[in-house]
Amino acid sequence: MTESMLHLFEYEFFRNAVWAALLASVTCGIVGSYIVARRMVFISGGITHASFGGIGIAYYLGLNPVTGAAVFSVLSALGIEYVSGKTNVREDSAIGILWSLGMALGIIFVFMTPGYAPNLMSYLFGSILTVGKTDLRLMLGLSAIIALFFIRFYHIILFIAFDEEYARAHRVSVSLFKYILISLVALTIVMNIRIVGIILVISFLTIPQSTANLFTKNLRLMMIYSVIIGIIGSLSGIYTSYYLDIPSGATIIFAFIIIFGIAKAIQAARTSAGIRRQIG
Amino acid sequence: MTESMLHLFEYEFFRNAVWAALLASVTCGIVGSYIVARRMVFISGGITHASFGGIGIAYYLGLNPVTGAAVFSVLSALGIEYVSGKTNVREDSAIGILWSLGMALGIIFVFMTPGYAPNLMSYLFGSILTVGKTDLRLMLGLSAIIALFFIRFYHIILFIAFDEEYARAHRVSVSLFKYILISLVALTIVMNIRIVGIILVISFLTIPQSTANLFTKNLRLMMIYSVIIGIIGSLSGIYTSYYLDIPSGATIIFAFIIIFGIAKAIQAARTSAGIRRQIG
Amino acid sequence: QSITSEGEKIITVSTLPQKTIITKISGDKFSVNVLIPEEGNHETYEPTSRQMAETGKSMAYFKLGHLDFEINWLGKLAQNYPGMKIYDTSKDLDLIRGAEVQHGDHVHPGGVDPHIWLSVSAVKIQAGNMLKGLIELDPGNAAYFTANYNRFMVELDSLDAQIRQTIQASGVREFMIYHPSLGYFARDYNLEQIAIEQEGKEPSPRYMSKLITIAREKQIRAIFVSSQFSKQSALSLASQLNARVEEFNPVDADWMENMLDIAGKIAASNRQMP
Amino acid sequence: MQEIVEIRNASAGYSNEVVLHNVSLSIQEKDYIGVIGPNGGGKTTLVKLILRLIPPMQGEVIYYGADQRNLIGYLPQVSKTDRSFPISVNEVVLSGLMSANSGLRRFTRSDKSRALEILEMMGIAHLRKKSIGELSGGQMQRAFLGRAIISEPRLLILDEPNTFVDNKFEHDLYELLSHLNERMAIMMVSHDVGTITTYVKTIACVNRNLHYHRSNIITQSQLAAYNCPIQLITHGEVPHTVLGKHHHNHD
Amino acid sequence: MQEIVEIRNASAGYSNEVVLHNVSLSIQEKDYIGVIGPNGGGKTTLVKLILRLIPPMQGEVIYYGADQRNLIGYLPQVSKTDRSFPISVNEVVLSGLMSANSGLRRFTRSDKSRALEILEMMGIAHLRKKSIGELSGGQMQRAFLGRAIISEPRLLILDEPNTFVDNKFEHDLYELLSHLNERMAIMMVSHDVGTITTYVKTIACVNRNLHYHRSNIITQSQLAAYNCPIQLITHGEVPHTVLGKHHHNHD
Ligand SMILES: Nc1ncnc2c1ncn2[C@@H]1O[C@H](COP(=O)(O)OP(=O)(O)OP(=O)(O)O)[C@@H](O)[C@H]1O
Ligand SMILES: Nc1ncnc2c1ncn2[C@@H]1O[C@H](COP(=O)(O)OP(=O)(O)OP(=O)(O)O)[C@@H](O)[C@H]1O
Ligand SMILES: [Mg+2]
Ligand SMILES: [Mg+2]
Ligand SMILES: [Zn+2]
Repeated sequence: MTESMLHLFEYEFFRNAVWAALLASVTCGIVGSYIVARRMVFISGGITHASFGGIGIAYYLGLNPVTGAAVFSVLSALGIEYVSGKTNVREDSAIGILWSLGMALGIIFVFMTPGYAPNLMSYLFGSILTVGKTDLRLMLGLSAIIALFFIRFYHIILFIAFDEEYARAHRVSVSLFKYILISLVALTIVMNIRIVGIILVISFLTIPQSTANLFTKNLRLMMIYSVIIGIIGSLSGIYTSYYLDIPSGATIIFAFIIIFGIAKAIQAARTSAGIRRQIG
Repeated sequence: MTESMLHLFEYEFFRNAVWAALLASVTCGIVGSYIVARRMVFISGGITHASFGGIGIAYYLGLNPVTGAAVFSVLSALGIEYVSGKTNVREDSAIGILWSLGMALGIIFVFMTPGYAPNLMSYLFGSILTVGKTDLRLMLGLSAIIALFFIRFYHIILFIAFDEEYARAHRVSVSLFKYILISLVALTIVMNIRIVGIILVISFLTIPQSTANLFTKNLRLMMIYSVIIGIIGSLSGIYTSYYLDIPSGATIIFAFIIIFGIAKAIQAARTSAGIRRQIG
Repeated sequence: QSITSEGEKIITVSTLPQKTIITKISGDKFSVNVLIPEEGNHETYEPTSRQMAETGKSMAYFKLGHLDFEINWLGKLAQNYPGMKIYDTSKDLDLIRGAEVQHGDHVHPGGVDPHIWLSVSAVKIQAGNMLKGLIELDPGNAAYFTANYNRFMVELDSLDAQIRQTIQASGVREFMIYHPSLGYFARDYNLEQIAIEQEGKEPSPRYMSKLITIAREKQIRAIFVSSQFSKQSALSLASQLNARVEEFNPVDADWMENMLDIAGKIAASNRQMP
Repeated sequence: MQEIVEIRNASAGYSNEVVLHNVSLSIQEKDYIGVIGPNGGGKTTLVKLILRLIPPMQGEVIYYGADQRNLIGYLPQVSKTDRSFPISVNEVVLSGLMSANSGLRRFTRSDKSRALEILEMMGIAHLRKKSIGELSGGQMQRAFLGRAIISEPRLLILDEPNTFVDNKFEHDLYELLSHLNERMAIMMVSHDVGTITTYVKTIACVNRNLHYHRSNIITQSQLAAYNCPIQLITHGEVPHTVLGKHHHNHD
Repeated sequence: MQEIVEIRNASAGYSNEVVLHNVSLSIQEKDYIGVIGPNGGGKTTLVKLILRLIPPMQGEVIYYGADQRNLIGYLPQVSKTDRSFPISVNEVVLSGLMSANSGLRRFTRSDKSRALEILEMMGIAHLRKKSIGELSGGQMQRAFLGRAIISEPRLLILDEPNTFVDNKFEHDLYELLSHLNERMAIMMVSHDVGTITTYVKTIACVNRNLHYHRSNIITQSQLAAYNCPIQLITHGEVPHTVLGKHHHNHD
């Protein structure tokens, strides 16, 4: 078994997949913890679908759809932040509105583009087994930016997320930070969708974080644990998928869910043991 | 113009589309207000994608995929409620987890089904212009159930949504209500996706509600206004799409967003006039 | 305006190539409305009101046969237009399908590869079905349709010969494709379609490693990909195989020209491009 | 005297901590129990245990009486209010009328006039159509107080009812509670010794354990005898200067 | 005396209501202002206006001094705390150190030991690693108090600091504030007349308008002269029975 595991590394697609799993774990581990803490997991769906508009416009103008998706995702992220900040619309509703608007724009531009319509969705469905070198390089860059940004500004990010009003009272540039953060979130989502596909992105953004959250209530630890759980889950998912000869996206998700289940069981056992000891 | 507007009614597809718009406005107006008030718009994306698993299983077993989707969407809704109730996982994360799980199941079952793979999602997507009679009848039934349920239990629904803990202290069967409600939400979403498509569902579930919320902070009025805004927006969207000969889904969304923009402007003008009057 | 003038007879088909094909037979006797369902674009596919109005006026719908769109939407359309006849152009065709599987108390057939318009031999059968339908709709013009049909058959025979010749001359025995839309084409000309998405399904790592070994063995130089889809995944694989990505449009309106083009691209697919 | 609720040798707490150890308490009709104790002593936990919002880890919580419908009215210490939730002040007060069965019936005209009465009692009748998020801290507390008492429960549990409310209202509130006590039992958590000792009939000291004093005046020596584990309560040490009454011209 | 903040003829409120009409107030170094007024009078609105959390609809709010970094420490009346947010008590207290510029620097060892000091002062040092949602009401209030004072701001604004805290701590807190007042200005909203009149130096009555009294003792006649629009404040009418000191055996 070990032998054939190693032999897989001869294939570039496999090396790339492992890299993609690592980079997705890092970026989604960090960004996902922030998203989960702020209760805005919904943004993953919102950004994805809003960026659809960007693909449509890019296609219509004959530009690179991926660039279109990236630009538009950041714009719609800024739009979400703006709408929920300036009007009294709640964040999840703002996401819903931008989600619809993006898709409507996408449809209209595809419609206006002469000839057979492109399958815009195909731009959003990547597979971890067909990741390209360029994407990996871009992801590496993004991972570095995200890691540095979150390390450098960890506390201010934490404080703003926890109590925005208080941060404003302390005259911190809350809006600036929120705009930067949501842009990073958008980029993370778009980039990861490109390399692992939309389904896996949502898993990477929520399941390891929820698992980590069972054991720690510290955002920094949550980020670290999520990265680790992400790596373990995705690598074991990839290997399982090889041995069972089934698609790796699904096995990675199953691996995450199994890890979550085990963690939940451990935590429950611990708690009840603790209570029994204290009541004794 | 009025003439040709009427002449459109000669087409059955058009009459059906108008019916579909009305029924979608009613169901989504009511259910969407509840969802927006509870800040769980995200559930629309979650249920859709989770029901992918149901379609996959149904396809594998040779059953009717639409029934599979409906059953599975209700099951995953119950799962979301269960996970977020029993573990400390937040609701939006629970939705993310079920979303992933459903898609993973869908992929695996498609993979296991011999022969050329169908696009499972196609079972879920509809267009308001191609609504079938059976779907309309089902929707009519659902609208009736939802309207009756929400009218009959309006206050208890409101109170549980507002302060669950207080309702528990009053020994109301909170869990039962939450399970019923989330099942109705799931059915509404799945049915509406089939008749108007996923993009439109999210619009129907959020934009009229956010617009209504600008003028009222009363859940009942929010529901009523949302239904009305939904009807006005969707009908004018359908007409526009006919005259400009562009897809109606997009024009309905644009109509909603324009109504939202106008409402926002009116509200802002009113507020500043009120302030000027009071300051003198 | 675009709503057809009084007295004109309308029929509806699913895709653009189908329109080209049926027009060969129907000539000017029918106006042909296309719904243009976009493969895999179900989240966003939407006909316009006008297309729907035309569909409503149609005497008949000639369905391609096994498109996801048709499986899921045609039932609804039929409910809306009870007077509209529906013809299945894939009737009597030798379909590529998965094995039948026994599930406890029932058997269900494997999924069908829907890309039947990308094959000359299959289109011949479809044309026959179309002819039958058209005659039924307009018996008065039966002779006209039959003449058109016969002329079209001759064209198809020569097209078939041309493609066969091109493929044979090239010595190509297999080609690699991302989304397997050329299954019928491959069967017609004794080619092996090596699909990355085997049967339209996401590849597993083991299948991927097999694929790469085979591709190296057989010296694959091109990966075919439909121009409607993102090329990203294909590009990444191509770079690993030292191959190129070859785009083709499976739903080009100029069907005959397109078939030749596809054949040409396949014939050249084992060559290293400069 | 009839018993309403009894806690029997119960322990309770949260997943990582057992807060209350083996506490017992019986609440009877016409009781007026003041609950005192240091921050983190477990007062709120005790309240939640009685309300069955948290399950006992050991022991039991028993409700007496055949009709358990309108058993308890409750004022939480902190309400998890979503300030943008679409609910009016009037509806918040009405929500106190829901209970196991009656929650399913519609509100009658008399329910609505009762709500208006309560709103007037709480001095927020003019705000009844506002949404709950548009109230000030004290106004919101009054709305929640209204919600707790509207149903005329057999037992009224108030967790720090004086939070945020101004002095005038606080005074009125205590008078109202004394009045209500004629027909319902009251359990009130408070740090205000002045109040506790003036109005309540008995005192429960909660600090991980519970010590019940059958009187509202406890001396140092009594506390020592009970080995009462509460912190120094020292309100009297703060000298007072009383502001005179002055007129209030509301606009 | 140096001015820190000045409100000049400002009106403020919310989209559907102007709450404060044409108020003016100047806060100077070493000030200790008690803010009193009825529920809904506009005290919290005044605080938010000073903090620039809501913009003046008219008039202006001016900050004086070149260095505006560490201007204000703030204790909100109600903190919109998400109880499951992953942040520890220690981090909440540390968050008081963020400000326009210093928020971007890392916490030093001395910051951390300062936080521990504050936590001890607040009596919650043993809870510092807990997540904020696991605290009781009074414990959480102490954490937020710690957050407000840790940065040694030039002006400390406290909106009902005595909320939820027990008497022992309340007393200690007021002593601490008097001590802090030697080096910073304090503005404190409270309904506790005893406190206001004992500790503060001046009083602001807020009820839609603002009346500033340059003393901490105001008589009925003075109020009448100022035409002070506040409600009856009547704490002294509630008779007190004082509980004796008794020991606290914390486990
Ligand atoms: N977010 C808000 N939106 C709309 N109106 C508000 C809002 N907050 C407060 N108000 C209104 O403004 C007025 C003043 O409120 P404010 O919170 O300033 O009062 P306060 O003096 O602090 O009262 P309390 O003693 O109850 O805390 C009240 O009438 C209240 O109803
Ligand atoms: N949700 C929770 N999760 C974990 N621990 C909690 C939770 N709520 C309270 N605790 C802990 O339980 C203990 C008792 O809390 P409780 O709220 O009952 O105190 P209390 O007597 O009401 O205090 P206060 O006067 O501050 O309101 C405290 O040590 C607190 O840290
Ligand atoms: Mg408490
Ligand atoms: Mg206030
Ligand atoms: Zn295809």
